[in-house]
Amino acid sequence: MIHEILKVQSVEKVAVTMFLLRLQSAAIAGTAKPGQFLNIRIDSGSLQPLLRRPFSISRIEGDSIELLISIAGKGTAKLSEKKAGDTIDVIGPLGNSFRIESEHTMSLLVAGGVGIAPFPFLSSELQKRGKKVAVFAGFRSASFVFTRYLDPVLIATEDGSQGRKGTVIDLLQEYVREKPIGKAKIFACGPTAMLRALTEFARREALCCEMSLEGEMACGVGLCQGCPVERIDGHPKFALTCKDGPNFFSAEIRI
Amino acid sequence: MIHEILKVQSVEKVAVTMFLLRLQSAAIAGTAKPGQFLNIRIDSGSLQPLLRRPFSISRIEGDSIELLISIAGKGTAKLSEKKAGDTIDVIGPLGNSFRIESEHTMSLLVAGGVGIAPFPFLSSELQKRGKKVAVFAGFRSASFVFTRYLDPVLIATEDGSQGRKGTVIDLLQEYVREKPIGKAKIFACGPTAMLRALTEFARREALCCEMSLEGEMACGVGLCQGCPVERIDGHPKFALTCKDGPNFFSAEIRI
Amino acid sequence: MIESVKTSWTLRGVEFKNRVFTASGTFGYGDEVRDLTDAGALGGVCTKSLSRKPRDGNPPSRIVETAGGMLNSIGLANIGVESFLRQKLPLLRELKTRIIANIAASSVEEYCEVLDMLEPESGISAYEINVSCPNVKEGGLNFGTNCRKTAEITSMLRSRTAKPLIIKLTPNVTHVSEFARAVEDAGADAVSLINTVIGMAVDVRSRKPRLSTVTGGLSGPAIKPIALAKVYETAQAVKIPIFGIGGIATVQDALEFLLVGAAAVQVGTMNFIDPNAAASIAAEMEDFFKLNGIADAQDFVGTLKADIGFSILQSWLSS
Amino acid sequence: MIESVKTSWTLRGVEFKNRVFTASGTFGYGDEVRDLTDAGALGGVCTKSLSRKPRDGNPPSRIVETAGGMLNSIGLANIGVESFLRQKLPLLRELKTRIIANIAASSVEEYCEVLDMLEPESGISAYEINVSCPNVKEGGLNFGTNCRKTAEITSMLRSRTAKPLIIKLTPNVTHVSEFARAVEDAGADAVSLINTVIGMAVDVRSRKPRLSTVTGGLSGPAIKPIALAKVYETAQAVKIPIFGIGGIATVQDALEFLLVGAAAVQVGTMNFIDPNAAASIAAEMEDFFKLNGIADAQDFVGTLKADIGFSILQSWLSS
Ligand SMILES: Cc1cc2nc3c(=O)[nH]c(=O)nc-3n(C[C@H](O)[C@H](O)[C@H](O)COP(=O)(O)OP(=O)(O)OC[C@H]3O[C@@H](n4cnc5c(N)ncnc54)[C@H](O)[C@@H]3O)c2cc1C
Ligand SMILES: Cc1cc2nc3c(=O)[nH]c(=O)nc-3n(C[C@H](O)[C@H](O)[C@H](O)COP(=O)(O)OP(=O)(O)OC[C@H]3O[C@@H](n4cnc5c(N)ncnc54)[C@H](O)[C@@H]3O)c2cc1C
Ligand SMILES: Cc1cc2nc3c(=O)[nH]c(=O)nc-3n(C[C@H](O)[C@H](O)[C@H](O)COP(=O)(O)O)c2cc1C
Ligand SMILES: Cc1cc2nc3c(=O)[nH]c(=O)nc-3n(C[C@H](O)[C@H](O)[C@H](O)COP(=O)(O)O)c2cc1C
Ligand code: FES
Ligand code: FES
Repeated sequence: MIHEILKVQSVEKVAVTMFLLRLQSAAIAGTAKPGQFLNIRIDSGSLQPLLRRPFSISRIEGDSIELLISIAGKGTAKLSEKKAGDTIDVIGPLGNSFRIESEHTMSLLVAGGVGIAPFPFLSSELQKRGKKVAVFAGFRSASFVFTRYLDPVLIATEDGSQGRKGTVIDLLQEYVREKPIGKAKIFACGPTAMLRALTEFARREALCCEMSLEGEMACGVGLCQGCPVERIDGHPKFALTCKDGPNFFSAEIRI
Repeated sequence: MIHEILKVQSVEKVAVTMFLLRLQSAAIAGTAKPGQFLNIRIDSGSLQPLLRRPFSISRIEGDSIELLISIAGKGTAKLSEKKAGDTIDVIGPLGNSFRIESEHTMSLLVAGGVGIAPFPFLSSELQKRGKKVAVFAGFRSASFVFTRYLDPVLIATEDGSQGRKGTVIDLLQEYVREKPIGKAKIFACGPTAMLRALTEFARREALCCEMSLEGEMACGVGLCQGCPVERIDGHPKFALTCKDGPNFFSAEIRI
Repeated sequence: MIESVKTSWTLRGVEFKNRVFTASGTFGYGDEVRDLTDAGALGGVCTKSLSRKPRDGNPPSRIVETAGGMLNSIGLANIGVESFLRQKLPLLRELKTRIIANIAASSVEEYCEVLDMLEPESGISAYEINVSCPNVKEGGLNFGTNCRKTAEITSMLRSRTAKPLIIKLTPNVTHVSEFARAVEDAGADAVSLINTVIGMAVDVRSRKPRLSTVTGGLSGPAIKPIALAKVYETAQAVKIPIFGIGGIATVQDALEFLLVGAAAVQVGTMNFIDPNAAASIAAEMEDFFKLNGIADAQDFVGTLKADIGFSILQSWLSS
Repeated sequence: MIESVKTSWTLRGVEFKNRVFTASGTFGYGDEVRDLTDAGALGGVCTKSLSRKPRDGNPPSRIVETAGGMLNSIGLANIGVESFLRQKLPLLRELKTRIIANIAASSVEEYCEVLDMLEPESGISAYEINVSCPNVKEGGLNFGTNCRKTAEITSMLRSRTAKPLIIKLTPNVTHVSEFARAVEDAGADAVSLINTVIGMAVDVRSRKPRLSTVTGGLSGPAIKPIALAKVYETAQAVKIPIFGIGGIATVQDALEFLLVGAAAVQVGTMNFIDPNAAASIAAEMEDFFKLNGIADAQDFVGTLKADIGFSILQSWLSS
């Protein structure tokens, strides 16, 4: 856990509401694991927004860290206006990482919208370990699609403007029916509705499923108890998204 | 009184903490009078700062309005970062104007720091009416000096790094002692301490003195009653800086 | 999407064209910014608080900006009821909106006197009684924090007018809903809340308070969460309509107040930043109802899906 | 400019190295952010509120950002006093700062029980008693808004410990100074204020409250003006030291609280944004005293040049 002022290397618009933010930090790039996140103070010296905003680490290249960000409100809009050379106050890497060492051989990465963010990093680490990777990505429509650094990727859009028309779960379902997946594990990130459907799917198919959650956070480091997620076994009743997560097995939590 | 979204034409740094902001508005440029001000929403869609900020109209050229702004806090700092082509939400022109039609022939314009702001506009209007103008400008030191568009100007600095060492009142005192000023009137803008000293000076020398005040304002248009200035005759006890001012005769108010 | 929406509503027989008003003390007497907005787009305008005699108000400084809000200590500066009738009311009658006369006083008698002077005049649709100004020494908050006194003022005024009587409550009490219940019982037709929250600002360099009266009233977006909670608490406790006030800057904010139970809203501090704010909100609110197929704005009021059984307020309300 | 400054101060014989603390519930149990800040730079750390049994806390959502502030409804989620003693206290003893154990409970007996369990342990310098949490159904605010009950808890605990006893008061009452006087009389060594202000946020699209408990507690810069006024009011009413809390983000803010009469301050919400905030403020505060030739921080406390004769609060205090 490091608190640093980082230099913005570039801001690149990559889809209708999405941009890539590249930050330079040898320290964070050197220690981060897939599934971890950074907690960003959008505008130091301003109280708007007041709280930091959490973003998954999307990709690491040398000492450069890439975040894939969707404009969701005032904070992300402000962030999108940063320029190369600006500085940003960052705490990270935070949270647990995806459990990639498990004995599965096939990795099914399932993303909804900007939920694709953590997958370039995850996919590259999985491949380093000799695991096969297939990415399933759902978007609203063609103008929201962004899948750079991922291969192979199957795409679904709500309106059918690119890839299969339908949800990413439909896509996954089809794939699993048609291909031999062997010892497979699902990694997922996306809207809660998608994660719920996926939890159900994984249960039905008896697949291990690990999901990255995006609940609201105040501190991101375990100070505030503001980010509970209900545990199925109830001991204790809640886990903290920021410290115990953001990555949880679908069988262990109730969302 | 107009409420408009104006285009920024340019932002020019002119002294260590001062910049010129040029805005385009035919409507305001066409109706404004010297001594009036604009009330600016620094960052629309943000609540920081919450209230508008008032700035004197410094100069008008065609449909271009020039403001001379000193960085005093967060709002003015944010304003200094505007770029040509940005837009700003403005209400104006507001307040009364300097009374320039009086029968005086010599105008003594006395400024402290950024108090010089309204004088280019005022001086040009006075000269149009055939009045002689002399400007007395006090600054902290040479790096704060800005007197473009004004001529002749006598300068005083606190540290003597440019012009006379001392206050602008010293400068004025000397001038009045040495030169024949005839039917003269003082126009003044600057820190309260300067205005107090000047009030005393004008009383002693039996000169008419009109001062532009810079008290805090919430609305700038007479809605809030937030900007009282005490009237000497007490009927009513207070005038409003934004509506009845910002220009008052030194003999009519207590500051 | 529907074509037309009923935005109007009625209080004691007086119809207001919509649910967006300007708050007392933040829109002058209603005629200052004619160039910048059309008051005809509003449900109504609440005048600056009127007292029997003109009031000079407090010395400067009266205004300080704070995080997301502002403090004021105007001290009820106003021209007094007589000048109001002479100089302002004739202009206000021309505005195509309803005028709510806000009254402040330092004794029960003075409240009655001011109301009696306004009562025969045409052009005033309702009264809003300010028992909650935090910025004057005598009266104001001393009434507003005294439940029995607040009820007494209400019933005295009730007996003198058949027009809608709205009591404006202060948030600076433990349970605002007690006060709302008391004035409901005393005959009020509606309550307005919240007035400003007591606050303070100081300057470290000069070691002086930043307001001449040391403390003042906090308003603006910073207080919106407080105001919503007070309106919600009150909506659980009374049947009379509530004017929701506090930090409203956007149509979203206004709808939030309706959702928690306000029948209408008043826009305050935001008028200083955009004198057309209330009119914009009124128009956008109508659009919202159309877009969401809400045929009568009333159908939206108080429709918050809250599991009150779980609410902390429940223990408050029953305590 | 002077070379050295006395920043330390003493409460019931316990010396604190300076006047900047972290507020309960905003700094975990004190050991979560060791990587990011040195608690040794602080006057002390107030633990998350401890209850007799572990508490799960409220369901999500527990957090909403608001204009200049945030709402929380944590519901006193904590590991309970036994786990605290076993898992946390050993780590805290290693921090080079004073630990203030904050206690929350839903009955007078429970407060006593928790204190009795903490009392024999080394490493706890003082107790802060939370009678003012707005986010739990039983206890909490029900005590904090009842003056007699608050005083009763104070005297019960007073009789059980010789350590400094600090009572943390809620701003959600009409006159906080009455409560401060009552606990002073009951033997408290200090008061802390303010705890969070009751607030609420709703989502227009889903028509649901944004917190699972409907209402929550407002904190952060938005409430600083309210907190300053409450501290100032209390400083006029009691002789015991006050911990000033509410929206402190900079050394300037902290100094404002000292100016209006706080002997020390606690930094809350700002820890979430910058876990090193309190430590920075402590260092900058020392610099401020040096630069301004203030040899003992105590000489700055309560030195506001306010014409209390003119203050609106005076009528409050005497009412
Ligand atoms: C562990 C984690 C990783 C994340 N990774 C990414 C990522 O890689 N890329 C990305 O684009 N987004 C990511 N998010 C979501 C991102 O944090 C929010 O979109 C962002 O905080 C919104 O800020 P805003 O100021 O633009 O929106 P606001 O104006 O604050 O709100 C807009 C909407 O976003 C929701 N929101 C606000 N704050 C949060 C928050 N802290 N967490 C979740 N939702 C919030 C609000 O409820 C509202 O509906 C992640 C969230 C978490 C918790
Ligand atoms: C009629 C009028 C004309 C003005 N003309 C000019 C001008 O031409 N050029 C110029 O540089 N400045 C001018 N000012 C002053 C200018 O408005 C303030 O410097 C500015 O509002 C500060 O905003 P801020 O956010 O940067 O500072 P803040 O962070 O808000 O505060 C910094 C300091 O400025 C003071 N201040 C804040 N708001 C105001 C305000 N509304 N009025 C006065 N002081 C304030 C504060 O008390 C504080 O000491 C004028 C003020 C008035 C009332
Ligand atoms: C400058 C100012 C003056 C006010 N004057 C009055 C007044 O005279 N009478 C009154 O009942 N309320 C007065 N108020 C309170 C407002 O009507 C309103 O209740 C409060 O500001 C909260 O709303 P807001 O957050 O939208 O401003 C005043 C508020 C401000 C900011
Ligand atoms: C997330 C959160 C949790 C809190 N938990 C507690 C608590 O357990 N006990 C307590 O006495 N106060 C608690 N508080 C109140 C703070 O200690 C403090 O009084 C309040 O937040 C105001 O200070 P601030 O504006 O600096 O945050 C909590 C505040 C927040 C924001
Ligand atoms: S966000 Fe604060 S504990 Fe998780
Ligand atoms: S600033 Fe509002 S009346 Fe002058």
